Amino acid sequence: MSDDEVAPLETAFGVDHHVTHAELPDRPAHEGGPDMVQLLTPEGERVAHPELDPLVEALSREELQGLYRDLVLIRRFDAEATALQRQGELGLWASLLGQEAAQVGSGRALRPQDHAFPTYREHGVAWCRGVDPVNLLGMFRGVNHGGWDPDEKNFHLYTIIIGAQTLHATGYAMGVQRDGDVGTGDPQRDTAVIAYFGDGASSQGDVSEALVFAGVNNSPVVFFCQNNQWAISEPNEKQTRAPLWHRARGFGFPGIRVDGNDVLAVYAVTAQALENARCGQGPTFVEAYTYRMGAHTTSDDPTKYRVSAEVEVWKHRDPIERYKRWLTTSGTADAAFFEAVEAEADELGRSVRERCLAMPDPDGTAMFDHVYAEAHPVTARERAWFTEYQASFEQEVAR
Amino acid sequence: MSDDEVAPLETAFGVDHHVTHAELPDRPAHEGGPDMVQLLTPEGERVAHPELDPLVEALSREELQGLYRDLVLIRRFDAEATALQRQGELGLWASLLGQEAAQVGSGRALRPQDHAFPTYREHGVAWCRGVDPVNLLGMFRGVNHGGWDPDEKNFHLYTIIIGAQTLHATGYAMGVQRDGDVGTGDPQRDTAVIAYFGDGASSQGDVSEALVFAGVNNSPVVFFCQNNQWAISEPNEKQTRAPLWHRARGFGFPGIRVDGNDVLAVYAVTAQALENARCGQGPTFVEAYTYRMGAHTTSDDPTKYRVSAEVEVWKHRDPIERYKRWLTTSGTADAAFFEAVEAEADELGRSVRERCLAMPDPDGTAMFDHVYAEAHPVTARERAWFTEYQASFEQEVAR
Amino acid sequence: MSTTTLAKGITTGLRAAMEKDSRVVLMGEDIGKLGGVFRVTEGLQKDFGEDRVVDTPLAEAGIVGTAIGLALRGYRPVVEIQFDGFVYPAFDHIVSQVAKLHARSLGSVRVPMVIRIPVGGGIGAVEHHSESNEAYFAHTAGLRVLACSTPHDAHWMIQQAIETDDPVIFYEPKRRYWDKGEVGEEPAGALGSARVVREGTDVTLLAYGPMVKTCLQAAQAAQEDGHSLEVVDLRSLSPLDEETVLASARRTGRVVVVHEAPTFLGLGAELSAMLSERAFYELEAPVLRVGGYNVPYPPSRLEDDFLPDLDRVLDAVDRSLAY
Amino acid sequence: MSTTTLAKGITTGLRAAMEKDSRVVLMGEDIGKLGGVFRVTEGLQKDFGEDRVVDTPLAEAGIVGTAIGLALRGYRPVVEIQFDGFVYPAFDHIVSQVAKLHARSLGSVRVPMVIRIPVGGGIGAVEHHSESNEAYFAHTAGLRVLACSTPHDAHWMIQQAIETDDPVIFYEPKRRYWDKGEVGEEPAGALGSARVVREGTDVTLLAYGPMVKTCLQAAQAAQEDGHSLEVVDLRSLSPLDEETVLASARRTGRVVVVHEAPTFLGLGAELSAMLSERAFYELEAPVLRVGGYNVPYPPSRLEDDFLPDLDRVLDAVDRSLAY
Ligand SMILES: Cc1ncc(C[n+]2csc(CCOP(=O)(O)OP(=O)(O)O)c2C)c(N)n1
Ligand SMILES: Cc1ncc(C[n+]2csc(CCOP(=O)(O)OP(=O)(O)O)c2C)c(N)n1
Ligand SMILES: [Mg+2]
Ligand SMILES: [Mg+2]
Repeated sequence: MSDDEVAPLETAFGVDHHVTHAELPDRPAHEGGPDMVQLLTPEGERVAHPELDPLVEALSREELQGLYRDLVLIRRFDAEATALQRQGELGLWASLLGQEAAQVGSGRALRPQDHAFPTYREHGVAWCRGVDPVNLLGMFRGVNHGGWDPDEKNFHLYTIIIGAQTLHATGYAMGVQRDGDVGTGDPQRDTAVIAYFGDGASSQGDVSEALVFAGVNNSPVVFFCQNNQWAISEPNEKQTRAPLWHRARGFGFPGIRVDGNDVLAVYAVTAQALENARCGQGPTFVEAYTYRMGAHTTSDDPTKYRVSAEVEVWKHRDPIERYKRWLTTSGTADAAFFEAVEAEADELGRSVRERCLAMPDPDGTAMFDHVYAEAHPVTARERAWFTEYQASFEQEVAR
Repeated sequence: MSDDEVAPLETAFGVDHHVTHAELPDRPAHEGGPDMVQLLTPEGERVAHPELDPLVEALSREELQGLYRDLVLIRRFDAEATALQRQGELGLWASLLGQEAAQVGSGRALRPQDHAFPTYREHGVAWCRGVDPVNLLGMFRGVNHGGWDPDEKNFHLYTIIIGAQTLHATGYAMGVQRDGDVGTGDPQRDTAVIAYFGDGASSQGDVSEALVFAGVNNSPVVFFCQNNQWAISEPNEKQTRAPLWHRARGFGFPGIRVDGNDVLAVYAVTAQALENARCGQGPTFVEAYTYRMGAHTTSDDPTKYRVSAEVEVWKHRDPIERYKRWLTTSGTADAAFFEAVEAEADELGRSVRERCLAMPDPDGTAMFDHVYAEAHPVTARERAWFTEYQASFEQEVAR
Repeated sequence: MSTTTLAKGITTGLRAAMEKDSRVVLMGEDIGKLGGVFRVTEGLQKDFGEDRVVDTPLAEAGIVGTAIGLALRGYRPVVEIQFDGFVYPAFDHIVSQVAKLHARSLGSVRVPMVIRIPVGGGIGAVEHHSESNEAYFAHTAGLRVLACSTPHDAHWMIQQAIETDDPVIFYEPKRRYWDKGEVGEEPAGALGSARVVREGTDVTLLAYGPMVKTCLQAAQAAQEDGHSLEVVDLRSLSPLDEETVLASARRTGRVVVVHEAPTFLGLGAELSAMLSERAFYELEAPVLRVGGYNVPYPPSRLEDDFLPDLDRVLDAVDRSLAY
Repeated sequence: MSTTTLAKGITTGLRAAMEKDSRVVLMGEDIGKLGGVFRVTEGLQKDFGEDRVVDTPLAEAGIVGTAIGLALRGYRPVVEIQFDGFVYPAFDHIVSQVAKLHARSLGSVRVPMVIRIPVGGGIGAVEHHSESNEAYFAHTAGLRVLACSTPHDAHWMIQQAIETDDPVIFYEPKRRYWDKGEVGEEPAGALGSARVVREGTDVTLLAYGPMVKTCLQAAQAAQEDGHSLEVVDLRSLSPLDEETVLASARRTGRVVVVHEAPTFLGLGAELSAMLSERAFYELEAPVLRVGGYNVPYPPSRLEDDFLPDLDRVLDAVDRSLAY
């Protein structure tokens, strides 16, 4: 997929739609193309960006260190979850390996009053929002379909139906508008919504409809697409002929591609997009160009469809390594800090494992709970029947 | 809706996506904007267009006259159908009044082997394809749901579910590719597909998905959007924040806006787009900028939602008047020709009316026909029951 | 007490709900200035503004999907689907999200949404405008499905639907929109309840929506033939008011279910199965079903042949009595 | 005669159909290099090329919608829906187009499409991966609905589904994908036919897909208790093979229907209604239904409580015999 195809028909018509680009470090298409915003090279060198630099410079040393801590801790959590799955403690796990910067960068750009609508892979965003990561394991362990109250940390439930959450996010943002929580100038009040989705999801009609509704209503929502290059076994070319960030324009709002493995760039781009949303400037489409380093889920076998050389290339773009280098060379953090984070990660891993194993299986009657908010005769009757039926076994066992 | 909004975020990021436009006659946004392709002004003056002029110049005098004949005859047919509805002979009618040029211009750009997938309003395209217009009345009269064989004239059935046909057209085009009927260089063989849809339809996920599939597969399909400014009572602004022809770019292929009331421009643009498709250059999105002069359907009351001043403005852009002026001033047709067409129209009206009134009501058992292509016990049993039940009444009456 | 049409009964019900609760928001295609193709929302945008009566883009998944988001923000969206046959693009959001979010969130999230659907045939319309798709939604756990049949119920049931914290599919019998009736001061029963609308002793007719009137006419006609038919308006299709249905079935011993939807796996199937499970020895005859045929809804010139009418109901009554 | 898994039975069936007719085209998500998440299409893209085994964009409406277009061009598309819960975005195209195009065109157009759906629970999956949604499609006129339960039927029924000019929803019982069995030289019956898979005299068990095995196990267990159960594999859910079902019901006088879908308006409802209509005097007991509860499919740690199992089937058999 090339970013710079020329439009034969439009040219034939004397209409030149070729997009003109401002100066950004040149980069071949397979590395995200010349339009990709990058603040850190894979080698950890800082690239200047006049518009975005102030956003990064506003971050304190603690905040900058915090981003690193987030990256490392969530990667550790993820590794632990993968291990738990291998040991049969989880039925499935969807690893975020490689996408930490995209998630932490965007997650940390959110304000407390903002709302995030995730797919099933946004463990890093959940972490930034303050959701206890153990709660993320419930659905993968099979003890529930969603183990947290979405309104507690403004982090909504994981959505498995691809793309659906983009409409929920847009509707939520329409609610924010009706509440008058946009453009008041009060930084504690003005609210943005962020919708996460993948490159594969971009094909779903739901996602395009979300762009339509958000555009028409000028709603405060950021569409955050993690382009991790793969939708299970299907590469980008099976989903789109144009770079995904181009999608937004035709729906009436801006799109931007950011290096998804560059936590600073993701932070800055998302912060700007969210701020525009809060101010009443409407939606933005952010494509975070990243890579799924692992399998789609623990059920998947990527050797069937992709070559290891590709994975090798992306290893050199690792989001944590690059940020660590910059923290070091810029003197923002030292070895002691890195060690402390390592220790904290070990502790997190241990605690997560322990608490996962301690998660109780729900009682069978739980399946009748919350099907309806108000009394329902069929549920009530079936629940009663089930309870009695279960009891009859226990009696038998007792006898 | 303005065509030239500036993208605040992208600008903030130093990325300028503002599309640059080649020189075209300047035109305010509410008249289609500077990018709209026009070959005839509303006053009937020919506007030069170096790329498209050869396509028009290749038309013979008979063909140029034929376009006028099409415009007039289909308008007359449409008026007759509206009258038939008023007199209770049709349950409903969806008038094409005002959109004749968009339909005739695109319909005449098709080759015999091409395929058209309409909405419910493409009477003009049906006419160009050679479908007997009386057959279009069947579903509106309530005697069938679709009264012609789609493969006879390569004109598919009317589709009422908004947007669905765009996917059918795309899949059909994928079939054309598999048949090897693209890019052979044989003008009798290379085949394009055209999908008609409205401005309102552009919001449906189906339509965006069709753009995805067509883009990814580089399929020979032209998406022909008749932007008649209204989706029942909803104006363009309720459907999109960006001009519709901008939509295509983000899906990886060109879009173009053409004056939908200018039959020559529509013809040339569509012919070029179809030819690109046939050659293997893939899809094009054509937005024909036009106006629905009448009600949405005979059930609709447009006075509830739009002002007559708007309709007045568009009367001055009438597709037939402008073309007639050009035919006259360019000496392509004379009064005798116009009179002959008028007479032919009268005759068509009379014949359509006569044959509509003669359309028989189907027998009740028809509802069991063709539910399944192969024998089906439930249908068979119900049909038998129904027949017997009907007969019991007739016996009663006979007694 | 006032006399009004069924359509206007819904209008006044919506208006009352909107006045009572500022978080009630109407969404749909053409519901603003036009007032909806059936004029059910007429005047509401003028009075409540464009933020509360929203002309949405033409995309049903988008409408229901964004309504979910609004519900999550604390709003109570009332969605209008323009015609029955246009609900399917939103099917995924209805069955996978609207129906399941409350359970998925272990009760922390509610989706108090009403999806209004003008339903059924009999108005001479083109394809997709006359369908009866209630079985799909009634089979879906997590949804409530209501069908009103009179101006009174229309007025009150729409308010009950908006008030419940559960999502509701609300069916409006489009060919009865212009039927007039009185709207009283109180609902005719709690959410979920059926109602015996005519008492009788020989056969029970179970119906809902547009077929209630047909069954009442049939009962009237049967009376002249000396048969006493009881007519039950189910009002709620999910859950069913099994007790009211059972009580009537036990009284008469004979049941005919009438609906416009095809009988194969229609509501009649569930009612028949339930009755034979719960009143096996009390039924004198099998529960008989009168419904649409198992064909796509036919062109309008054939709809009178397709739709159950007085004669077909009476034919089934005769067959039931023959057992 | 060869021994293979149910999944591979479908693979070989697809391969045979593709060899026989070059217009058979497979479409779906991840069906190419990966061979599908269940590996049912493994090796087929390699052998038949990317034009005939198409990795589509991630959009179910788009897949079915474009498959319709291919069918109109004369192809015979076989669509794979990755999991049961992902078919709903395509629901509109299935019920409003696939099911209706043949009738709409007065017979001039055919839509010989197969939509393969791995169905049901029991594999410990997350939400939306274990649903049984056959009732939606069986209630839709214009579709045929099949469910296979053995490698033999998988192999042959998929070919029959591809061969018929009618559109088919083809259910594959995902938790039986890895069960082995013999594939014989001939189909076990014509398209649409049910099959008595175990003869018995006391009670008839009606089942399909994954529940056939469960019922056979129940019959085996019941035999030890001295009860003789007949097991009928319905194989076709629409149309039902009413004659085979009736014959068995008449022999035993007692019927239990078993499926994973919730009972409310599930296939059991139709079977119960049909049997009481057609064999009212021959039934000794009401048709009893054993199915999923009327709740969203629960988290996997509860699925054993949700899914009908041998004990619940036997419990219903006992209740039936008690009449
Ligand atoms: C409607 C729907 N169809 C299919 C699936 C199965 N599925 C789960 S994840 C996935 C790929 C998603 O790819 P992408 O959007 O790129 O997200 P990623 O997994 O790469 O983060 C598919 C096809 C689904 N969950 N929902
Ligand atoms: C899925 C679906 N939703 C709603 C409708 C009802 N409806 C019929 S035409 C129409 C407006 C269509 O507008 P547009 O696409 O602009 O086409 P136009 O009628 O203007 O030609 C609507 C909402 C429908 N037919 N299908
Ligand atoms: Mg991806
Ligand atoms: Mg329009």
